Amino acid sequence: MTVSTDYTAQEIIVVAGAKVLENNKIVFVGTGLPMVATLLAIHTHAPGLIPVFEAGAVGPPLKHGLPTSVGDSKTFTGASYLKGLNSAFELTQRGFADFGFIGGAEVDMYGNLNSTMMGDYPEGYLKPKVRLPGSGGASDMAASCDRTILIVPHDKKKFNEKLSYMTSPGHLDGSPDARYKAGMQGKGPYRLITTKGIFDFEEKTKRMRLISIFPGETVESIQAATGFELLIADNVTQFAAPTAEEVRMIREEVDPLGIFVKRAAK
Amino acid sequence: MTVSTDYTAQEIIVVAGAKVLENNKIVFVGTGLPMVATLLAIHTHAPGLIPVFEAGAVGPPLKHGLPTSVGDSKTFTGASYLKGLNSAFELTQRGFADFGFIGGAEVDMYGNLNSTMMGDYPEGYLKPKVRLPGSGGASDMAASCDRTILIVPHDKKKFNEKLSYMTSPGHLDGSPDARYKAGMQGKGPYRLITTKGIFDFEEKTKRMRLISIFPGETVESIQAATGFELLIADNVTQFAAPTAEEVRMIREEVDPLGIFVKRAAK
Amino acid sequence: MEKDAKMFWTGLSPDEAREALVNKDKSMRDKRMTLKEAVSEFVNAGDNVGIGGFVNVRQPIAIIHEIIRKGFKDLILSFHSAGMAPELLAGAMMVRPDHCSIKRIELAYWGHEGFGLSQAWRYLAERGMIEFEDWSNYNMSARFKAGAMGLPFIPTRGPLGGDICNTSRTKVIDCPFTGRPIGLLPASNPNVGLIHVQAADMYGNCIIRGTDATCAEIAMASAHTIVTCEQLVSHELLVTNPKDIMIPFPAVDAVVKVPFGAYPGACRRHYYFNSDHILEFLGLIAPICKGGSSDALKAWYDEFIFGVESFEDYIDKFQTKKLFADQAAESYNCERLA
Amino acid sequence: MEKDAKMFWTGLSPDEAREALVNKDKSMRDKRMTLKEAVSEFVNAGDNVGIGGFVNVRQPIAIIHEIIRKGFKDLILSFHSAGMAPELLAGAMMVRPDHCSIKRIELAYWGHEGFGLSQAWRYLAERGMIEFEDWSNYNMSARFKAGAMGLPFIPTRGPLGGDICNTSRTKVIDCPFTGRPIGLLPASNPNVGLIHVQAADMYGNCIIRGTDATCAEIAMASAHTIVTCEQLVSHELLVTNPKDIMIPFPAVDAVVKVPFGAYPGACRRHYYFNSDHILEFLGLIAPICKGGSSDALKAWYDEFIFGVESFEDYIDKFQTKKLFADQAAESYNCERLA
Repeated sequence: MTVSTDYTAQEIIVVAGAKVLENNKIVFVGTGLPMVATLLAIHTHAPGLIPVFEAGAVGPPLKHGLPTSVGDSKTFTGASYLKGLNSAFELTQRGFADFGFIGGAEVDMYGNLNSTMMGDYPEGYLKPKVRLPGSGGASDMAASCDRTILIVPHDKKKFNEKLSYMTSPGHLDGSPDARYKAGMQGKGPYRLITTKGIFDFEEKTKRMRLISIFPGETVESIQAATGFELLIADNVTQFAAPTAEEVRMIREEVDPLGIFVKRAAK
Repeated sequence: MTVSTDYTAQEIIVVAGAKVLENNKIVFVGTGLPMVATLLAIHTHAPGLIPVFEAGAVGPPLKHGLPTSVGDSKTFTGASYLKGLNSAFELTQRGFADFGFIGGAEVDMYGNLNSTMMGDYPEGYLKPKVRLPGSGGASDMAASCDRTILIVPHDKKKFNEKLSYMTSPGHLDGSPDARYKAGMQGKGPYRLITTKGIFDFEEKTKRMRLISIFPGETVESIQAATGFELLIADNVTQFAAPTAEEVRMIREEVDPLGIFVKRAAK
Repeated sequence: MEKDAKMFWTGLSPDEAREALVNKDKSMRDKRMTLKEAVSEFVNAGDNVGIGGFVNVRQPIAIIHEIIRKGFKDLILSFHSAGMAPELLAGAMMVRPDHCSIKRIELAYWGHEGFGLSQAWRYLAERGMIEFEDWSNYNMSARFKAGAMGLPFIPTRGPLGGDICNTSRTKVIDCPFTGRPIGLLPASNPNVGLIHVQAADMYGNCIIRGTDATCAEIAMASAHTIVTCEQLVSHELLVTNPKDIMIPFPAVDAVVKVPFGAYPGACRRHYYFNSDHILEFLGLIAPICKGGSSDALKAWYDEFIFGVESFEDYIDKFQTKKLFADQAAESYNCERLA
Repeated sequence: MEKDAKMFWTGLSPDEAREALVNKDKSMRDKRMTLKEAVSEFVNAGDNVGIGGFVNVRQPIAIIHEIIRKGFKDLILSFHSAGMAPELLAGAMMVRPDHCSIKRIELAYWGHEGFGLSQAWRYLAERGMIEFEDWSNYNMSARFKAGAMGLPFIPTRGPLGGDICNTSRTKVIDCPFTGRPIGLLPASNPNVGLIHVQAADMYGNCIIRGTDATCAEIAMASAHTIVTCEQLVSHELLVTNPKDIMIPFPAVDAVVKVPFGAYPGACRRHYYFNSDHILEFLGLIAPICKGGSSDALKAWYDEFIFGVESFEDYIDKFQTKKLFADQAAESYNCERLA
């Protein structure tokens, strides 16, 4: 297959995100790129993927295109269940979501996410340096989906030893059974997709581990853009650049209006 | 109005029960005679009475007649809300039910009710002398309706100092704020209707107090049929016998099939 | 009673229930099977069974018949208010104790409202033949809801003040916000939920008309759920108005089309109670409780359950005009153009 | 922060909320009034306001316009994820601080998803102009649900492990059944709930299409609820299928027919987002956050809110063909015969 020559950072995230999703599983989809990746997965290798949106829709076929919101009318049509937020989160807390797919603004080595604030904490909580939108459903997905897939743009300022605020708990301090002891459910962060590669969390230490490198990056360049020491998998792979067909699908079929995948300036 | 000459004990309970209900209030209706009394009230002085049934229906017009069950299809048609048991009880716990209307098999002087078992308790709980159906929604109504109206056939064996089992708490031990201290809501038993008269619960002691005497009974005959000392209101009244029209309505319009109001043997 | 004992969970514990669901195949696949297959696969000795419907409304009677036909051992029944479903199981235990046994019941009410009390309940309880745990309707519904929500407990006011607190696993705590007492009820996660609905698709999406009772909660809470339906329709039709769907497909394991599946109880939009048949059956139980012979009851089971292959054969024993009359009675309750 | 302080309740405490509802006239009566009357009667200075909808879907925008027109002081906003509703209130506070002030927000998310971040949120928070308390979507929905259930709290797993536990009034206890930690969230009982729905009758029964969001819970939890609706229909039509009713009449105090009442947000079956108008408005807020002039924003409020008498006049400012286009876009999402 022809390799794309003009794919963007967002587009490779979408392609990588789609590939992590498995057919016939239930994925609780956060707003933004997770929606795009989910739709791409459905259009490609995972037609039986079952999306759940926090506003209430379970398993809509998404035949009317990419939703602008997780409460979009496009998520309601043909859904197999449609109530409200409590119902969507209750079924997740029960164990119905195999995957949770969330974005964040800051991440640490254990896959804990921040989407609340940047600045001094706790002193600066009520007057933060940068105020972010807040958890939305992310912390609920983090607490109750079986496994979570995280998306964070790769940037040294966002990959920190210590988060400004832990909005969505991942593997907490990485200690054995930390999540279980905290009363949480699910196995926690499964994959992290950044603008530079794909990571898992090493089984014993729960530390972020590079498993696949995006084109143009190296282990060294990725480590250099990370504010803590990464683990590197033994068999780290080179992630193939998106194909021209994948990029065409994103641009023409999945997000033709550029709602979440911004068009590169010509 | 002509007085009925052949009304039954059940029929006077129904008439008295209907009269206690106030127009434009919400009443959570238990199965049996409370349903008949509610329908009679709607057909007479309380057309704006709003019945709630524990299976889920709120405010049905009951145009298709008396339900056989609080989950009867006749309660669903034209209802202003219809979900399930959790919803009905949640709105009651919230404070939406002005009245709760419940029957019981045994009552004490504080309006606590038993509909679980007769026999030794706790030793005999798992092998009772007489096993009754169980709480149903009665204990929930007792805990959360603003005021409750009780119906118990008058019988010395059923009006006891100590209940075999307290299924539906009334005024508990009668001590000040007993219900509040127990975590309950609502004011507790408001009226008790028996086959012999109508009772309230004296404000200070919360003890059962005779306020109205059914035809053919006296203060003495009622006390004699009661296993504890009754309070007697200063202004105890004689309850008028049901009118022929009231009895006709019960027999021909409200419960023509004799579902809950049994026909006297000819 | 169980107050000081270590917590025991009927059915699955919250952690077990979570684990079972996580490991389950939740894909959108064809789940149609026969009632025999469904009961054989999902109802096992010792199981905690969650029973849907309310008293004699939309109870899973066809599934109960099949369970009796197959035979059942040490079942633990959980329901709020039920009528014919436990009555049929108990009657089977009375006539075929070798073949059928109930071990324990967690309930709010067992009786028949306008059709009278349950004599079978008195028979089993007063002879000390089974364990049981009293709750209220809201208590049981809330316990299923807690199970459906993936929580170990749910708070309610319901049990406060009375003896249900003392004979059940309720825990009363002081609310950490208000300081006032509040009841905490342990979740119920049955091994298998039995649900009858008006319409389903082959994936298990269910539409319920009239009261939802606590059917969705039972289905979501249970490790497995068997659904029977009056109408089995295409997925496309079923999802026309997604908000009509009360149980989503991942909560369901078996879908069986069984018209009259709640009969002789009632089913909104389909049929009203067959009072005669309910009263006739209850009339066969009563004499045994007073020490009479169980021959007539046994004959009833032999004719209507053990002597037939399927629930369809049972329904076939009714006069068509009686079935039509019960349908017509329900049409009166909720008139609609065909 | 508030962790060691004595519990404080925004809006009503559980006991106050109970008392308010018990004393309220819950009869089935005509509750139609104008938006001016409704806001004047039920929205007061210092009130805790529960905002329905989800981000820019079915938010009560018309009610928000009227609140701004009237002026508001020290409001406490509670919502899960919201977009234009708080944005309009915050923008009003930015241009008319004498007339409009938010004191505190309890929220999960304030932003616009595909339409971008909220600059007003950054403006207010980064300058320390308001109090706020972070929760998650499920946390806020569950808190409204606890309020609607008449409970002082509800358990969830949601806040465990993270900082929401530390900056909110969450209490973490060891589950008395399992021994594992569980979060307890305090109920939310706002003084007034603001809800936009697709259809209502004059008594306040409401039908909601598409997501219910947490609107029913907010309406049931609040001391008073204002409902705007796209269609005001007869009671008889509204109750044709009682299961479509998501909010029952006793939970509602005012019913106002306001077509396009969630515009420029979307409303299932009626209209899709007017993205241009949302982006245009957001574009007026952004420069101020960077120290620019608020003149353009002020001009917007003067033209679209302060300069008109009613929400109908605001809608009248849009080109008919744009309104029709947004209706057509929604028709595409859920095609139906008229």
